[in-house]
Amino acid sequence: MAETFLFDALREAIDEEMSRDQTVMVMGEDVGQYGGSYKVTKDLYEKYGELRVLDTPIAENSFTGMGIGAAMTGLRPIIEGMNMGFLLLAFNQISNNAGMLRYTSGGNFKIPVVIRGPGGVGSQLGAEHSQRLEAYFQAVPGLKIVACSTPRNAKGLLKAAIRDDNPVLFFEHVLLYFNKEDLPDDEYILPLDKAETVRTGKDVTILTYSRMRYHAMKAVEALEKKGYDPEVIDLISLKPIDYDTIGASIKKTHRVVIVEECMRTGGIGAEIIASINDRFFDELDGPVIRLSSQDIPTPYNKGLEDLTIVQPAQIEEAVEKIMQGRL
Amino acid sequence: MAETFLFDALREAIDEEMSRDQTVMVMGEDVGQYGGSYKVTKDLYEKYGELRVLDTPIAENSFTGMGIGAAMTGLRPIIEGMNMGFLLLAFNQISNNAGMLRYTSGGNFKIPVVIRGPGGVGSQLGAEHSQRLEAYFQAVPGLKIVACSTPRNAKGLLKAAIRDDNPVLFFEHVLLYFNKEDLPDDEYILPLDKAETVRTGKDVTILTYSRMRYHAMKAVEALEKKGYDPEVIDLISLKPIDYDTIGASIKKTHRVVIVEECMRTGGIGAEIIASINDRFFDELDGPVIRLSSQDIPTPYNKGLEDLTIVQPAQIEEAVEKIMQGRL
Amino acid sequence: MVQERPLPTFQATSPQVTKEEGLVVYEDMVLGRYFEDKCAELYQRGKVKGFVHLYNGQEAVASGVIKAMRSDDYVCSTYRDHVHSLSAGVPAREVMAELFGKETGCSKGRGGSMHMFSKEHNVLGGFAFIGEGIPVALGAAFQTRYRKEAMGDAGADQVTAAFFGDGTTNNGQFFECLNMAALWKLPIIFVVENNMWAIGMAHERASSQTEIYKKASVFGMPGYEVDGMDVLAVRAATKKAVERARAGEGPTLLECLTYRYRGHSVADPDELRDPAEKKFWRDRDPIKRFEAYLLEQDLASETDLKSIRDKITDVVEDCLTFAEESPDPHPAELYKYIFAED
Amino acid sequence: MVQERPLPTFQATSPQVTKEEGLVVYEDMVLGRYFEDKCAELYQRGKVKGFVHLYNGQEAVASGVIKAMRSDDYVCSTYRDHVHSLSAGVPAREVMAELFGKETGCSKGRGGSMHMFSKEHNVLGGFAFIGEGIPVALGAAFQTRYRKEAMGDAGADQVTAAFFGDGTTNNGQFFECLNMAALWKLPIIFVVENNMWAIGMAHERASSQTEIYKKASVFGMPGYEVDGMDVLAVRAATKKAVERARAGEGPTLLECLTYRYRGHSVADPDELRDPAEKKFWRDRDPIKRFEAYLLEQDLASETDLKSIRDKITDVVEDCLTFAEESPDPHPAELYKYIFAED
Ligand SMILES: Cc1ncc(C[n+]2csc(CCOP(=O)(O)OP(=O)(O)O)c2C)c(N)n1
Ligand SMILES: Cc1ncc(C[n+]2csc(CCOP(=O)(O)OP(=O)(O)O)c2C)c(N)n1
Ligand SMILES: [Mg+2]
Ligand SMILES: [Mg+2]
Repeated sequence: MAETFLFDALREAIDEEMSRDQTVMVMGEDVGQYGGSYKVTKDLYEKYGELRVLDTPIAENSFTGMGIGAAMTGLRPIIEGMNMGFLLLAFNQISNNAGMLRYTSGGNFKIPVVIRGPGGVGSQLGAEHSQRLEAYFQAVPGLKIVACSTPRNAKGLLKAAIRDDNPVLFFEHVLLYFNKEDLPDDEYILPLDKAETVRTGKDVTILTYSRMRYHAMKAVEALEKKGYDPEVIDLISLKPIDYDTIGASIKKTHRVVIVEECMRTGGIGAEIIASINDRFFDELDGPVIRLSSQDIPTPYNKGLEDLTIVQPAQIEEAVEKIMQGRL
Repeated sequence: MAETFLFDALREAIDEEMSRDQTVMVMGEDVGQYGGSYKVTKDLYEKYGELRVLDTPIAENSFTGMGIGAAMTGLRPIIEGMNMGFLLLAFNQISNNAGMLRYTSGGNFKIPVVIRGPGGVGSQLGAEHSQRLEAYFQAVPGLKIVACSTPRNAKGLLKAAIRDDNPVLFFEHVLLYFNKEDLPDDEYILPLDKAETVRTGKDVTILTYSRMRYHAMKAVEALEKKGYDPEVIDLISLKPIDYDTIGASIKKTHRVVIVEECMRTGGIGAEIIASINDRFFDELDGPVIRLSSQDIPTPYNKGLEDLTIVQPAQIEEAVEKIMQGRL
Repeated sequence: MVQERPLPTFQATSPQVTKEEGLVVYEDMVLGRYFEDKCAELYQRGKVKGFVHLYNGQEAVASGVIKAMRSDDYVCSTYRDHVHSLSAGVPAREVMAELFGKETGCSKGRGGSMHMFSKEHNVLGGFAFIGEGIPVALGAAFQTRYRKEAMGDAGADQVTAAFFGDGTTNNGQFFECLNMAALWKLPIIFVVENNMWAIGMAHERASSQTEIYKKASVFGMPGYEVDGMDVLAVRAATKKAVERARAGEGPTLLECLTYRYRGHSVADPDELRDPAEKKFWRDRDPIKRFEAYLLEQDLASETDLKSIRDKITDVVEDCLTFAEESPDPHPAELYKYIFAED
Repeated sequence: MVQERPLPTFQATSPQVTKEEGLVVYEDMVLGRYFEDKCAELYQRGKVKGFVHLYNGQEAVASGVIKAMRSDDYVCSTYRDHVHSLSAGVPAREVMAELFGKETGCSKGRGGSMHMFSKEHNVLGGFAFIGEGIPVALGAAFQTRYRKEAMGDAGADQVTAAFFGDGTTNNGQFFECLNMAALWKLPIIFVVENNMWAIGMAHERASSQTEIYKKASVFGMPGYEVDGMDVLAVRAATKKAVERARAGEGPTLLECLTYRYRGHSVADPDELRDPAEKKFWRDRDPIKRFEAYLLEQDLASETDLKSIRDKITDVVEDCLTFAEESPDPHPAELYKYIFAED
């Protein structure tokens, strides 16, 4: 298939699943007539009608709960957070009802719901529109959390999320929608719980996800020239985390650098380091390096914003440091 | 002073601060005429009137926001979550407005607000009333997070939180309100950012907080008899975490066991292990042991509930294991 | 604080129910009452733990609404959910076993008093947090319309009843859902059980405008004030609302004026409510009143009613034995039900 | 989709403002308009980044409300906050510098377009999320009443104006706050700027009942429909509401019918709105209209008005220069302002 934008890959995933399964529907603000703020649902309203592509009022908590109720009774709603941050208003529905209800109901109900939308730090969008909810939601039991990063994995993962019988938080990144890639012609589905090894290497394991994958790869370009051979793993699944892939890599490299866009305190990296401690402590040559965003609301000023998130040069430096045992 | 229940120690703290400073007020559901679900505001309505002890409708998101607005304009509200879990509905106000607004406003406004109430796993209260919000909120920038555990520290910490010019999430534990202790006769204030060393020892550092402090101390009783000498540190401040105290202890013991009541994934323990990795990796003899609640909604059945949270015997076992290097 | 708002009157000159219907409703109310009395006793004896919210006094609402609906309609409750579940057909054994946290409970002992669920009986929960069930109920109602119109399932005409209290009507989810329900004409009935109190908060101290049924009007939705101590009044109002919903004409709000005889939960000291207020409402007991009606209208004899009461006494005893004798969940199944595959 | 709802008429036979007042209001409206035009241009030229929501067309609301209030009253805005801030007295230099992310911005360059704050001018924000400013505004209003009654400060009579759009009135926070404001008679004015659209969602597709002002009634609060293209109508309604609030009589809701000339944000392709609808509203331009009024009533001459326009042209040029020449925040101060002590 011709080069496809990431937003279009997502659209294709939704379109294919909607035509395959009548119970699949989309809901959210401006997903219908407007076609979605980032065009992920463009033209689907015309194709599937106003019930299957439902424009909602600005009532995140209630329409998320409505999606959950619809899922409990047999539909497979895809709930779009116009910006994932807005779903902070639906935290209670997502944690208590999407995450916990199946367990608390003793297995009475399944909740096949996908909650998706753009997150991450964009370009001067200010603090509230630069949220990274994965850190806030990772402790909620019962949720699966996925972050896509390329048109190819976006499509395959979203299709899998739609077919999954569990609630899936699906993070897209506001700055990746216009990434382009050739997609396979045939239908494909990607597993929700497997990390993607972006580059194999033997020196150091770089664990990353979402947009930071690209910052890591940029650093790798420079590192390669200096003779280093890093392995880069895109986590994809933020919950559960694929410790098989991570473990195999650590057993090879014995060195780990984590690159994440979420806040340092209580972030995804924190959990990974704790789990590496639990599982692979003896494989480590030294401490894991954790590169995260600063623990501050994202400032609007461009210079400060750049300082807030991890830049390729920092990754390069961290890898060199860990390789030289200078810790 | 005579033996004081923890709930009464909190009440004294609020009473003293309210009489000391007219801008201090309490708001929440049933804090007034009813005196608070756990009696923390008993009789204050009669003493201070309905504006200073404000009974609110069941509208957590809005009354929390209202407290924030009042704090921005000069009051010092204490917002009670009847159960802290209910404040999931106020997640957006707590994260965006309490946590981030000061920064985003470039220092225009201070937000001296205390958000307090009971959390934790009680006795068969079911999943929704057994929340541990510290895991969900720890990544929010700008918040201080405190967990009290004894009548003495409850009082001194709450007074400090009320006087603090920053938003403080203040966790009480639903099963500790009836703990009793002699309180100092004179006024005292405790620092919000210092851990409390409950027992000094040289063998192993047990890091814990809130109710798990008691489970840890129960384990220590048994361990003492077996000749072990553990150090027990009650974190008190969950954000920021007191790494001075922790570091000093690790440099002595080289072994760490974390005992927490929150979920394992993305919990407080995860962040602590990550920070120990960052700061004290070379001091460790082996991996940190992390004892957390199971990653499930708290089941109602008593047997399952007991299995969900960490029991003293597990702590005992973990310490023995780490002491014998059997990891 | 005796009732100042006059109760709507309901003139029942001719029988509103057949004998058969009347006895079904009566049995259901008695079951609700006896079941809750037993819970209170069990809690006092320390047999049941946690928060337990009883329904005594409000039986006319659950029975009046749910017994006017079909068994494939949906019911969504709160933490005060035992009786809604019973009325919806969940066997007393399963509700009681749930209170005991047993594997045979309707939520497999994982949920407890505030978390009754039954997929089989279309009971959507058991929600411990205020208002959070309303959007879920809305979702069930949306699903019905979706099934009918987007999937072409002509038989999809289920109605959803969402129950909640006066205090809950100050919560945003209530308003957000009224709007969406009316906007999309969803087949849902919002049943407000206005028992005048939210724990220790009197309704008039929490709501700037106490007549809740009026709030429907600004969403273009019909709202009715109903005597919630009169099961036939509730039933009649429900029938109208159900008809409207099934016909695709949209939602209705019913404000049922009622009262809970006991404290908010069994742990509530209940010191704020005026004894005179309690007496006022107890004097209007919905079960007594319906008994009188059935006798008056010759729809039942004293013997009929007594035999129902005896039967229910047995049902409650039986469900207790069942619950006590049922096994606890197996410790090895601690992680079961966390994901759909389990 | 041309306006179907008839606009309320406002008969201004005798002058509603003095010459001085009229010119203040006029200048404020012109400032709002020119400032936003400049923003649009700067965004197009890539000088300003992020999401930028312009206010063109709605000037009668900000100017009509805020210029009828005192400078120590509180103003609470949304993401569409430049003009509310300007009307509240925040210097254009500070607003423009904020758009450039400069240290001299009213939020020190940390906030940006959607996060204008000024403690000095009692501007509470700048809230990027729908509805979240309403509770904050309520808090300011509560604080005023508290200061007066609980702290005995007789001078505490500030009024708070909370601005937000039609789409926001479907959000729970709106209703929760109406209730509390009315319940506690707080000195707040809820100013709904009904511009008929929430991004691409037409108001009638989002609200089951489109007349927002009516929603106040079920909270026991006065609600008025106001021609939001007529600054004097807005001003008159505000004065009444302010008086009521200052007198301790409680809140008022004003629904101002207005229109935004531009897309939702500068990034919005704005393809859904009917050109006829746009024209209908543009023809009612509030600035043109007020100009005509001032001239007609002999409150100002063409020269007066032109000199104001020229002055504002200069103000806007000046603030741009100021913003461009201002320093960026110092990288070493990345963590400044996270805590009160910083
Ligand atoms: C979100 C949330 N806030 C607060 C509570 C605590 N709470 C439980 S019941 C209740 C009162 C509810 O009153 P009402 O809606 O009138 O129902 P009733 O109990 O009278 O049936 C409150 C405040 C809760 N469970 N959830
Ligand atoms: C909680 C939340 N949900 C969604 C959005 C995205 N959003 C920004 S503005 C807007 C439309 C608001 O419309 P309205 O209230 O009418 O105000 P207007 O933009 O017309 O001034 C939406 C949906 C948001 N910022 N916050
Ligand atoms: Mg009630
Ligand atoms: Mg609008």
